Amino acid sequence: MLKIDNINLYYDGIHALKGVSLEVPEGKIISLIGANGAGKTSTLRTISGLNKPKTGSITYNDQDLLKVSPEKLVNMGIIQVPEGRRIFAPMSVYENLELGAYLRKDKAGIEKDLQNVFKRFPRLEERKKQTAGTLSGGEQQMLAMGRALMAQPKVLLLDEPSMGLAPILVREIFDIIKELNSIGITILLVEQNAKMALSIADYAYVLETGKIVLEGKGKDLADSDEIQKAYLGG
Amino acid sequence: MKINRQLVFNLSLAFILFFLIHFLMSAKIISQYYQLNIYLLFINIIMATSLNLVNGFLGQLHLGHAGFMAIGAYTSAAMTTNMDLPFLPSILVGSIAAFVVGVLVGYPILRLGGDYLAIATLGFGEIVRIMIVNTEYVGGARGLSGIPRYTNWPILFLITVAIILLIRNYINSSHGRAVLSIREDEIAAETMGINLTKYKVMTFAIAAFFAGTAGALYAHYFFIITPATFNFLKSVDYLVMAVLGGLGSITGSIFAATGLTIISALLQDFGAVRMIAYSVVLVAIMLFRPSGLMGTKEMKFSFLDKKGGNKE
Amino acid sequence: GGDKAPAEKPGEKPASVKVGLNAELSGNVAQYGIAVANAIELAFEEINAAGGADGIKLEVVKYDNRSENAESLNIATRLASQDEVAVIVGPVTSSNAIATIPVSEQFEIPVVTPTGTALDITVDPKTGETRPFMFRTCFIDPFQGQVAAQYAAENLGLKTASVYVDNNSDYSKGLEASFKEAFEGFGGEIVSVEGFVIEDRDFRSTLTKIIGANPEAIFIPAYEEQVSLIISQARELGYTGALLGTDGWDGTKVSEVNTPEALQNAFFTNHYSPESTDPKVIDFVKNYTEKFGSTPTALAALGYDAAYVIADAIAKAGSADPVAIKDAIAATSGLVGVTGTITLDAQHNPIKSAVMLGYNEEGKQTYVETINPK
Amino acid sequence: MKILEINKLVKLFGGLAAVSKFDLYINKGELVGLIGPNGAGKTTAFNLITGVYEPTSGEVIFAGENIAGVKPFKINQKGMARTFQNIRLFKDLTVLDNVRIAYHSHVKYSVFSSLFRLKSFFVEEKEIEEKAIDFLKIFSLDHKKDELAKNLPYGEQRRLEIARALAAQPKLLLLDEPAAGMNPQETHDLMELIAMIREKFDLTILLIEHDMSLVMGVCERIYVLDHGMLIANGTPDVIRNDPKVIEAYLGEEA
Amino acid sequence: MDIFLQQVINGLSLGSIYALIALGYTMVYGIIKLINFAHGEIYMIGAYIGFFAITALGIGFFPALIISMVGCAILGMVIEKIAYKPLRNSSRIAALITAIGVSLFLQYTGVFFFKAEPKVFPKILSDGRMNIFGTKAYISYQQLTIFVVTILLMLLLQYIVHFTKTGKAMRAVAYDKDAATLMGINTNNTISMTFAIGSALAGAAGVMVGVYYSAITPLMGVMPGLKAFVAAVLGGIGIIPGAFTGGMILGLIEAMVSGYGNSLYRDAVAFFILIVILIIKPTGLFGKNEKEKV
Ligand SMILES: Nc1ncnc2c1ncn2[C@@H]1O[C@H](COP(=O)(O)OP(=O)(O)OP(=O)(O)O)[C@@H](O)[C@H]1O
Ligand SMILES: Nc1ncnc2c1ncn2[C@@H]1O[C@H](COP(=O)(O)OP(=O)(O)OP(=O)(O)O)[C@@H](O)[C@H]1O
Ligand SMILES: [Mg+2]
Ligand SMILES: [Mg+2]
Repeated sequence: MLKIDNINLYYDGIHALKGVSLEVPEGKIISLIGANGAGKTSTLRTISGLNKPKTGSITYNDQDLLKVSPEKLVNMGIIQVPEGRRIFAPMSVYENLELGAYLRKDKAGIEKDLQNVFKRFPRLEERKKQTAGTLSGGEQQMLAMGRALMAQPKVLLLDEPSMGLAPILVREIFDIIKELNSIGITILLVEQNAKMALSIADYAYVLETGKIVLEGKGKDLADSDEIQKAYLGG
Repeated sequence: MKINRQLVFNLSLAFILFFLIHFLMSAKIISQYYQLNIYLLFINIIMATSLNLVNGFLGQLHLGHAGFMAIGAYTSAAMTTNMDLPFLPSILVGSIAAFVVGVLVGYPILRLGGDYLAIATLGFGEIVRIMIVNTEYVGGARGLSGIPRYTNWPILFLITVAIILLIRNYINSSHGRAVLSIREDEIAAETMGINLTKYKVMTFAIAAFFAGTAGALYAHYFFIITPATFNFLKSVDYLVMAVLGGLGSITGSIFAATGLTIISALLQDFGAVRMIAYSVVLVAIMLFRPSGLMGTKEMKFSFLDKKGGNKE
Repeated sequence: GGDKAPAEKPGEKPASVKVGLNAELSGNVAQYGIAVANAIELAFEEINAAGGADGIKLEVVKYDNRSENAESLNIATRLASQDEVAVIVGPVTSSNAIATIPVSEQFEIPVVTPTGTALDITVDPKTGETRPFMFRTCFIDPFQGQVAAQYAAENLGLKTASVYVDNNSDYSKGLEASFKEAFEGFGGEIVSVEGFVIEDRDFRSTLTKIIGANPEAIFIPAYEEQVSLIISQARELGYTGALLGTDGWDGTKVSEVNTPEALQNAFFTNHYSPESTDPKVIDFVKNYTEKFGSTPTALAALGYDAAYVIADAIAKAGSADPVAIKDAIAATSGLVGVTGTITLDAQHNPIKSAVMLGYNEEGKQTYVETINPK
Repeated sequence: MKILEINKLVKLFGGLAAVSKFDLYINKGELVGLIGPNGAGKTTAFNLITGVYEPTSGEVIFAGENIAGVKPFKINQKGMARTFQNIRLFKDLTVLDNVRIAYHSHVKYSVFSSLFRLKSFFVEEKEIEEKAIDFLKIFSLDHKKDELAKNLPYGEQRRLEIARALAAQPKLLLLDEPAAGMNPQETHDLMELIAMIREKFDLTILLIEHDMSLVMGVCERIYVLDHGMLIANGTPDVIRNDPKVIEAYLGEEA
Repeated sequence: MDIFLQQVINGLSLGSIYALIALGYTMVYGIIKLINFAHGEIYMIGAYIGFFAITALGIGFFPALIISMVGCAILGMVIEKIAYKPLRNSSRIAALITAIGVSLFLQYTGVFFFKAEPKVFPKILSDGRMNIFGTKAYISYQQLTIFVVTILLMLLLQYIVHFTKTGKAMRAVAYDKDAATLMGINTNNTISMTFAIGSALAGAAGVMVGVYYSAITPLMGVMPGLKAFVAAVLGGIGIIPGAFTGGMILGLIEAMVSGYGNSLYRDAVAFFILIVILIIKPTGLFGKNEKEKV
């Protein structure tokens, strides 16, 4: 279980996360929703070690993650698919996937996972030689996910995977998320698209200006008046 | 018209400074050697602020500013020394020559981006220098000597203050904001109706004009100018001043030019270690203040703003 | 402003006099500046140890002009106005010395360049008048160029030559002109003139071009740093003709960089030869080598002589007044130095003879002969 | 009256036809949507219309004049302004300056007048500032006029970008995914804002958006691009039920 | 004809020196987008390390080359840690100024410790030369060595950057540091590595040039550094084969201007051609002429 306890994060004096606590139990989908600038991305970046919190603790199966370097985190299977996809645009699709398995040494295992990724996203196999930067938005999102899968994730941190995608792709992405969860990957999902995010979440948190203001079962939150008003447009 | 207190205050300060130094010089309290450094300082201020116009406000990396200084220096010095023409028109012609070259060169090369522009401007500066090296009329590599010492304190001071004011006026106008927007985002600026070529070339050429003025003043104080004086390292010196002061801050350039000129003069006594010390200072300042002493801010006397001073 | 030393009453002898040293201690000709500065230091130590210049102690105020013109002017101004020295030695190279002319006039202070050989240093080319405050203790370029040309034409019997000149230096340019004139005067032909700039390290392309014109000799009036490379690259390209040079060749570099074979048929004019048997020279070479660990070059020798010229003048003037010292320098006559006997002429140039040096089978500098120009 | 008309517009990137033979028109006063899958060529179409890219072939007729290949700043001066999919504010300038810059093409005083601070400078500067503040008020950003643009939260940056585009006083406004990264509530507020400015400034608007609630809610007509080609156009109701659009873009349960 | 051939050889051998320095320059630039002005000075230090290794330890050319490369690699990493790393998130021009500072620092510490006077490099490579196809044009074995080594290093570098895992990591870091971190790449080590390789190349160049020109000085890095930078830009900065080609072209231009025109205009012509090429092709010969995707 991934556990975040009372995290405080500052950006040059801006207090971005104000005592955020949340739990991501093994095998579940946990959603984190909230308005722009609420601190969702900051939370994920802190978990991945890209931001250093001033106080608080992050543990994974009781191991203190704040003492672990970002590379080690990847080795432990905590993998993030960052906001805006962040694929390596000048490199080929294939090289992007290779970099996903950067720390792995098992050649055979890598090859097997590569085939699995291609099976899941046939479009990527078609385009494996293409420069990643010229893929369409949806394809890039698939690549970002595929790249994360190459690292053999145990916990997948997804930051707004549906952003800027066509409606048809949004549904596809959510289907993929459910499927990944069904094969045992734990998921922490950050989304603007609250409706979809709550519908697939086992449990969800609502972040507002750096604080968790609401939490509960996905379905319960989706039905609550507050959420309806603030995030689902009435 | 509202009264701008900052401006009035700064100008009064400047004129107190003028008379103070003037008095100290004519009473011979300031020795010739210090006087020489004061002259150098004011010339450096013109160079640093005008370079800041391109590097700081326009956001283009320009590494050949000494080339324009050379054009101004040689043109004006050739007029006074070889043709016996008077000083003031020669400053003007020197500056205009730099301006014209600025337009001619700026027009094709300012389309280049980032480091490619940097190398093109560097190349331009070197071409100017080499052309002078090969022009016997102005003494070739050995330099032009016997230049009359026409630059005096009132002329230097007035021109420097005028240039600072003009640069400030340019920046604090709709035209100046167009320049700033190019620095921030060229594509957005262009789709907001700003003619990139026009503003880039104009700003570059204005900076060249002032560098030409500085060159003319320099030539007529130091008796001799050589092409080597205006080499690439000189451009780097001015770049350092502009960056240390803060790209996008006129007052920053003034402070940095002052500071570095003083440091150079003081380190004179330390022989071989001088340049080592200078380089350490350089790196240290950059590490501690990566955006320069002033960033993009201007120094203001905040007490003057209290009663609704007109901000510009 | 600096505090003024207590004003000397005319006629009253000061206890000490400040001598400014404006030298190339860093930058591209630093080795010359350092050699000269060392020699001057040595000379003043000797003079002070012997009780000073007629009892007046000499104090050196030394600054680095970075081998730059503007900085040389800057330093001269500083020495004259800030430190209030009575006389300035240096700069070492002609270009830098020329830059300080206005200071000598503005502050009425004598400037003695030990090694600036360009004619214009002491004579205004426009008016032909001698510059009242500028002096030198070395022979001048026209003389040196003439000696080199004479040696090529008469002693070596050559008919054609190319000139390869350092375009940055007054020294080199001046020698180009005087060599050309003299060589043509001896009936020789200059087949080409090419130039290089001080930053150059690769001379092959220009040398290929020069060699293409088939000259019997290449005259290279330049400094050792470039000359040593030019010689080796010329030989590498298959050139076997004579290589001729001037005092800028002096030093250890040419021998170190080149094989002895490359240095055969290479000669240069100089102010003195450290092999000389003159006891004064032997002493100087010994003391200098002891103190600084290397054989003194001609530039060091000239620096040494300049120091003695100044000491002599200060002793004669018996005052710290720059104008008095100036007059005394101008009157220098028959002073025996390590580079010959120094008498300044009306144009403030010493009248001396030159030596021609070459290289032996081990590639070391060796004395060839003394030349008195025709 | 047609304010914008595009005929057989083509843009090739190497071998890829990002936009191919695209036809579109917009009448004065209309609010038209442009949708399509990712990579369909929508943003490229915007870039072609605003002059950021030069078309490979085809015409872009704006207010009766072919502007294909004309420089962006000239097109802007003819009365067109836009926002960007990835926000492109002048980050290190203040909110007020961002808006004042957009006003640039309407400034009449010369460089000379600004250098020597002639009367025309002061008169016009005052007017520019007042107008800029008026625009900021509409977007409730006037209290942040002295903040640097980069310090605004994302939603406010989006609004500022629209304010900036409006300050150029365009006849035609192009918005590229204005609701990207906004939650449904924020999107809803944005919809109202767009409706309001359209009224107030008598604007014609072309809009790219993936949020169907917004597109279907405000647009009068919609064009659908796929692989650079037009696959459908018509009213929201027509589009919603077009099988080609459903297959390529909306997906089944739309 | 013989003279022309000789000029081509002169140009290519000068060009291979520029290319050799430019390779390291361009590599560092390609990864962290920093114009590492100190590169020319690392090359100078490389020459001195080689010099002291040979004179003090009495070892041969290849061991000296290796020692110098290792020494420079360490120096490069140290410089990166102290002077560039703290500025990674600052403006690029700030890093440029520190690079200039570091370059001055190395030059003048060099002057301080090694003295301004040139040091004469021991002759440890054959002085021999050979005749080209029976013409009067010569190529020396040293020139040949430098030329071959430059080509080999270019190929090696190209291989490292494009086909090894480290190289892929470098390119990933170059493009997006955070995303690279999320792949488990240690960005600090990768950047250090880049500096190490780039500086080692500079070190190699220093020793070879020391042997070739026989004399080294603390300021010897200034002009070649600048020229190598020009070469890198000419070829398209950040592109390894571009640096090689740029170096060769620059060398040839210089040789031809000196040989058939006036050598005093050599640099002016070279810069002029550079500017013209950039105006026609704003990202250099091998650079992709990409318009920013909006
Ligand atoms: N690098 C940074 N420097 C300074 N402030 C930052 C930085 N990154 C984020 N912030 C600020 O921290 C706060 C939280 O930002 P964060 O990106 O975590 O929000 P978010 O919930 O992910 O928003 P969005 O929905 O827009 O992605 C915001 O106010 C933002 O402006
Ligand atoms: N500058 C460019 N160079 C090369 N290809 C480009 C360039 N700009 C766009 N493309 C390609 O053109 C196609 C259309 O891109 P465009 O950005 O117009 O799509 P879009 O419809 O706006 O998609 P999205 O909804 O994801 O923003 C894509 O395949 C894209 O990769
Ligand atoms: Mg976010
Ligand atoms: Mg788009």
